[in-house]
Amino acid sequence: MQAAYGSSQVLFGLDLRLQAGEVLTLLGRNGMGKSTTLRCLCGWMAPTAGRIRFCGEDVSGWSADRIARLGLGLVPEGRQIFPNLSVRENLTAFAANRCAAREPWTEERVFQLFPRLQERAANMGNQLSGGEQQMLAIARALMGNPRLLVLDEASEGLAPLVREEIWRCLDHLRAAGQTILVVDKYVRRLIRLADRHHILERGRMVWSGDSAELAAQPELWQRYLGV
Amino acid sequence: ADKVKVGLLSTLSGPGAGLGVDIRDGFQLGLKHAGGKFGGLPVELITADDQQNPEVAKQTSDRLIKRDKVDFMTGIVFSNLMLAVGPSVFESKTPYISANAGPSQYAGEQCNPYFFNVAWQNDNLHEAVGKTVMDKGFKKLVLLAPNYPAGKDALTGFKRFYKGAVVEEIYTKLGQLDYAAELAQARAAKPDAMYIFLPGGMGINFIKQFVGAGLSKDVTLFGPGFSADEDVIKAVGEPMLGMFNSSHWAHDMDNAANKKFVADFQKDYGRLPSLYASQGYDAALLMNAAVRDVKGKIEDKDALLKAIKAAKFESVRGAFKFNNNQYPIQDYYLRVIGKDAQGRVTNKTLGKIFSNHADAYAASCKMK
Amino acid sequence: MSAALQNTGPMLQVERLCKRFGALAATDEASFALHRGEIHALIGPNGAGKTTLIHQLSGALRPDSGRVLLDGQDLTPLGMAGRVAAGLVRSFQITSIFKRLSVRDNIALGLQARRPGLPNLWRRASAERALQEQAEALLELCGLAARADELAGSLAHGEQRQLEVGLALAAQPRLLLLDEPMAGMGPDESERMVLLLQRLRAEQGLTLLLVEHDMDAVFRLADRISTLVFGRIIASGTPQEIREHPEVRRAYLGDEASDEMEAAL
Amino acid sequence: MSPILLAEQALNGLQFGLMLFLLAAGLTLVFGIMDMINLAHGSLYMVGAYLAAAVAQATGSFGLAVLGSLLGTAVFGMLLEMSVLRRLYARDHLSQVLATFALILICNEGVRMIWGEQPVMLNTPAALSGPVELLPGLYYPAYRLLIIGVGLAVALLLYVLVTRSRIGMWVRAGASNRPMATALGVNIRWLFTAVFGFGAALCALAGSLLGPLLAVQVGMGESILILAFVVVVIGGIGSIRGALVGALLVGVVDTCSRSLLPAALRQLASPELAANLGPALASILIYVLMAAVLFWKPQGLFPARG
Amino acid sequence: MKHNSTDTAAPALSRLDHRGFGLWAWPLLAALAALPPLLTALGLEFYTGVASRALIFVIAASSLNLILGFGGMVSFGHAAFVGLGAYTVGILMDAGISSAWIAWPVAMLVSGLAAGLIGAISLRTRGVYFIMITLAFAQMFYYLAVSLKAYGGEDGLPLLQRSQLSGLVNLQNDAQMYWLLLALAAAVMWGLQRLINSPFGHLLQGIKENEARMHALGARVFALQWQAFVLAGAIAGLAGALLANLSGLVTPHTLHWSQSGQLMIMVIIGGAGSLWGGALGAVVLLLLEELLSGYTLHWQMVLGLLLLAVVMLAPQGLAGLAARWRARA
Ligand SMILES: Nc1ncnc2c1ncn2[C@@H]1O[C@H](COP(=O)(O)OP(=O)(O)OP(=O)(O)O)[C@@H](O)[C@H]1O
Ligand SMILES: Nc1ncnc2c1ncn2[C@@H]1O[C@H](COP(=O)(O)OP(=O)(O)OP(=O)(O)O)[C@@H](O)[C@H]1O
Ligand SMILES: [Mg+2]
Ligand SMILES: [Mg+2]
Repeated sequence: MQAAYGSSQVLFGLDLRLQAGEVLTLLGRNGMGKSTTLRCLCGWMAPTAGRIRFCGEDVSGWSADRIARLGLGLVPEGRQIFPNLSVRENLTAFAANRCAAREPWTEERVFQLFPRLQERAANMGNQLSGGEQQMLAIARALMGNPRLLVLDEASEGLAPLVREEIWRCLDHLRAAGQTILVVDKYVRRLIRLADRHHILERGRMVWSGDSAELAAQPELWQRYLGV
Repeated sequence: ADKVKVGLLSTLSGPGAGLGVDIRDGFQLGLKHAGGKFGGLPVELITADDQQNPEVAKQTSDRLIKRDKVDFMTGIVFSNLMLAVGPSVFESKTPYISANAGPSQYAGEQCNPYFFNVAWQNDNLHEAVGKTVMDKGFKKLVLLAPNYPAGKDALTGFKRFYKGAVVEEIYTKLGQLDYAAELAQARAAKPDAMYIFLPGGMGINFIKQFVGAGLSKDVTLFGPGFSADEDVIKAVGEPMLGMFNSSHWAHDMDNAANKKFVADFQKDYGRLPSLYASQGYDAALLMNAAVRDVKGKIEDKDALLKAIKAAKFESVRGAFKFNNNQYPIQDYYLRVIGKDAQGRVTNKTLGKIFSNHADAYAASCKMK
Repeated sequence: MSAALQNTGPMLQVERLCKRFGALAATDEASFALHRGEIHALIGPNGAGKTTLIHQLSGALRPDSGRVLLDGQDLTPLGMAGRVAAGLVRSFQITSIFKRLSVRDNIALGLQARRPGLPNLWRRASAERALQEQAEALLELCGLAARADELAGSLAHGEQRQLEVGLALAAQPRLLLLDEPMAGMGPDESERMVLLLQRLRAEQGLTLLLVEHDMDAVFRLADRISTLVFGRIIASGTPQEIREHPEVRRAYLGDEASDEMEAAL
Repeated sequence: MSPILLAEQALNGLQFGLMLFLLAAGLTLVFGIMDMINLAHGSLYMVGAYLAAAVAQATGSFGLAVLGSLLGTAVFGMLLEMSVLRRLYARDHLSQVLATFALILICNEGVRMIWGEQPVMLNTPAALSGPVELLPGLYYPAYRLLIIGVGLAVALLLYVLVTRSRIGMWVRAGASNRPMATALGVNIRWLFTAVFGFGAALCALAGSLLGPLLAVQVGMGESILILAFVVVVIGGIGSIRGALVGALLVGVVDTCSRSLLPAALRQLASPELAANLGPALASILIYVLMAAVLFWKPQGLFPARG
Repeated sequence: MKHNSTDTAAPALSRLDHRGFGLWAWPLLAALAALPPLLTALGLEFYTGVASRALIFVIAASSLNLILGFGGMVSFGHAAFVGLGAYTVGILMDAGISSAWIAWPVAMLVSGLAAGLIGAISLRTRGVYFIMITLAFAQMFYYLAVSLKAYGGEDGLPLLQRSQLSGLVNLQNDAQMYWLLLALAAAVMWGLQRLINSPFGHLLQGIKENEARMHALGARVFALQWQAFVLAGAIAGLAGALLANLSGLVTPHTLHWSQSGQLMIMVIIGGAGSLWGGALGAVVLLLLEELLSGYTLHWQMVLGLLLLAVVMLAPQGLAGLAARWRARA
């Protein structure tokens, strides 16, 4: 896959494969093309070359809503909460169980996960604190019961306690067989969470491997992630 | 000269376009009846749109005068536009034959040898209704007009001949849409008749709502001719039945010129002519007569003006002559809206209100 | 101004500040003090009222009651512009930059905005040498020199966060309120930001109020920490005191955070 | 002023307000919720009225006329959306102003080419053409009662639709952040087309219902459009409740200023002055009202939540 | 989140700078100055009047461009200031004061004062609310003018003669009037370009881009916007004074909302936020109207289609199109 903004190319021949039930991470410094990759996946951007297959269908060039209906749930960078919808509306408007999950996410379950949201349920999206918005973004994606959950810096701006809550939730999801693609900066925690990892450097895949390998090679972190 | 150039500047777009188009169509029919020639000279007719905007009117009339060097100007519907273009037209010594606009300024102190009005002075129709209402013995009147100088002038003209009681004199916003509040006020005042001066769409709105409010049963509605003309009837239809109005012309007037005009207009344009169309037609006839009388020597301005003033043409409204201020002296008729033989809703002429009526401003005009 | 500087009391004093949104008390009698030249961190769970507090300090929101004193002077009558003129500048939690302008333009605007008096109506701003040099220096400082001619909107998220802080610095603060400056930055950039803030404090004597969830950074930078929970300050003290404060642990830090902190230390 | 007159004027205020609401409702939907400045809203209203007149003339049935106009205008609106407006959502308000201004010119000229310059006829159905006696002595036009009824019904329908239904949420979401709403699986493109068609149908409803009261002529859209904008802005853009309250406020203030103000001034000032000042003041009162509302509430009375 | 990124190519030095005067400006000025004798020679002196009118609208539209294009303040009531300037000249002339040295500055003052008042109230609002509140004030002036019988009401107030600019030019002469207008328009354009490239102009544009940020950076947003609004109002007042002189008549129509709309349309087709946007739009729109209305009765249809084409094909207005074209060449 390749992608470009106007004349400046950002992704250079990226290959990525995600099995059902797997948890995968994309790592890399700022500006290396992680979000761009996700944008291509969810249909916001059309890759300039290459193909994307999802659930057995070739979705390259599909519009974002078709891809979403096929079962992709996105927690985007920068939250993108709808400011003019209340918290409850943000959740219910896009609730769906398209993939017939046996134990679908419902408003109650989401509120159990984020009690803070329940307290603010009647507030408008733009009246939430930054962290609350982030919670809402995750909850909103969950309400769609996606086949593939994509999280772009979902822990940004969350208090440590809540961050841990989210990791635990992802652990749960993983145990329940949810497929997840994560972009985040807390490498240590990701090692515990994910199966496999990819590191991006200037739009190219420079390293791939599983958690054990990554844990064993701290120099990789130093070199590509600055940790 | 080897041809006559006529500049017809009128409102051909926007809400007032219906009126301008009627003048234009009437004028064109007049030209056609004259064989496309005025006094034997081929006519070049240049039509232009004033967009009902004084700025544009001024600009466009300058173009007609300075670039196209027209020999006659005509066509303007609205007085305020006439006042905008007047000075430069007169300065250029181009005769202006007004086919509608008849501002009081040009009838009185600012009268001008180059300005002729073949229609009527703004106040005349109101005066005529005033007299009718008085004659018919109505005693309690409600008057209604928009709040701008022409509206106030209209009611002043009306009251010049109506001396009875006015129980309410209501001024509305120019361009108002809904008249429910005024109608309620009128109903509460229990008048026996009502006079409205509401040009254009305002009149249509009012009449529809007047009938809907059930006032037509107890109150007789009067208006100037243009508020009850064929274009308005076409838009309102049956609810207008029974409305009285005054006019210097009606399509059923019994004279040869008029019969020909009405028949051919219907044939050419598929609708009954309106007041405006008749005025446009007369403007063409007047120009024709004047050019004919100077034997095509339109360069001789003095002779031309004299010929125009003589007004030797066969007007569709019968007798017609100019006063010293070059506004008409003519008869005014009372019309009522009813159904004709074919069942169409249209105006019926009832009789004369004024004979050889002039306007009130002529005295202050210095021209002889 | 010089009289104010001689003032030996705390630089910023927040007294019993209250702000309600309907039934919710976003700040509830919050009081704390900030000393000259210190880096003071404000932590607390999501929705505790940290951003709301910053809004009130910077003048974007009017408190229901309570006072804010800068160098002993009551800030209540001052608008935002007045507070910036007094040296109190903030950054935004949700990036707020001039997206359709170049990075350099962003900084240059920041430099011009707080100048007193009617701005010049005639001289070309881009021809002002001093301004351009200042802008270059600032770009260098916040690590965006290489990106100076890009449109700010086309920077990656992390770079936009850097610019966000750069803009606040352009307003030449004496007291800087930073709302989660590290959010969205990678470890590398966070590290650079930490160094930058330390340098600013050391070189310019800048006083900082830092709201941040990155405990790593907080514990490395802060001289003192206050913890805000449900609009109230429940604890203030040195990093060590806060780390061991049981209530803070329960309400905010949890266990994972201590992992991270161990790693950081 | 007698109680009967007062009651009638109150009804008039209500009716004028609801008449404006019919138009403002569609406007606030497209303008407030989809965030699209659509000056051509008035043109849709005009098209609706003309279509109703055409159908009424062809069939003689007012009911069919309203229905035909609703359908026809909705289709027209959707075509307009698909061909032109769709490209404008992502653009700034200025481009929208220019493009929809161009549409006004085109629609006006188009209507003139088809139906001619003269106003056309659209009249009250015979059954509703007279007044009814509501209370002893209080007569009120039946047709205006119909407008009051329809206005209230539309208000209710819209309120439910916008605030309670998922479609309403989707539209609001799509307007505030289109890519995100798309990424959550909503086909915003078609949704907006449909909503626009619905807005157009509301215009047609206004046009065909008001046609019998007002002149059906070229340019009828612009004069009323300004009033509708005033209503929407007073109420708070995007708020159906605001549009209703704003419409009633404008209706009542306008009616009062026309009926009470001159009388009141006559008590206070010399008749000469009152006669001059009264109507002038009455003309501008709703603008004064709007300026005053915006002075104290810069977001209108009911700032759309968000 | 928009991910169109057409404008990443070729970064401009500063997007806040708007250069608009090159060496070409002098020949253009000379050519424009040569217009009246040239037209007279061709027997087309009527077009001197058209050109004069266009120059006045260049001034008026550019003043609107200052606040609309560079300040983001979409005023739908700009005609009010033009009209006030015109009425000031008319009323002063009615009172026997015909010197332009007095009347024109007073016209600017009156319009500026009105703008000060209207701006102080209107600038509390934003976006569409601002559009509508400025419209409201303009409508108040319009209805006032319509019902003012002493000054002609709807009929308008004719000027007995043009103002006297004694010692400089004879305004009764069309060509001299044109040259004066040309000089004034050039001065306004030059002033505008200095203004928007100055720190004041940069801050104004910054506010348009991101107002909340400008607040937080310590800019006195309200004061800056208000000053720009007053300045634009005063310049519009000047345009009104000139317009009154050119047409010899002041009418309420000058204040009508459709006139405000026309000014806005001029700025948008020309390119809001481009130095030459207002000027270009004024000239193009007036010429189009002049040409089309002489050519077909259905000229509004043609004009509508043309405007639509401009929106679709030239998102930044004609000035933007020109810039793109230059960039490609
Ligand atoms: N809309 C855009 N237009 C032009 N260039 C862009 C745009 N968005 C991103 N870029 C560029 O693309 C590159 C990759 O951006 P991307 O957002 O994918 O990075 P990232 O890895 O997600 O970084 P971060 O960790 O900061 O979010 C960056 O250099 C950025 O400047
Ligand atoms: N305009 C508003 N109206 C109503 N409630 C609001 C408004 N602004 C903020 N709140 C509420 O006030 C509380 C405090 O918000 P604030 O943004 O100050 O939190 P915070 O401490 O900054 O949290 P975070 O760390 O998540 O950014 C939150 O619960 C939020 O929902
Ligand atoms: Mg990213
Ligand atoms: Mg916060």
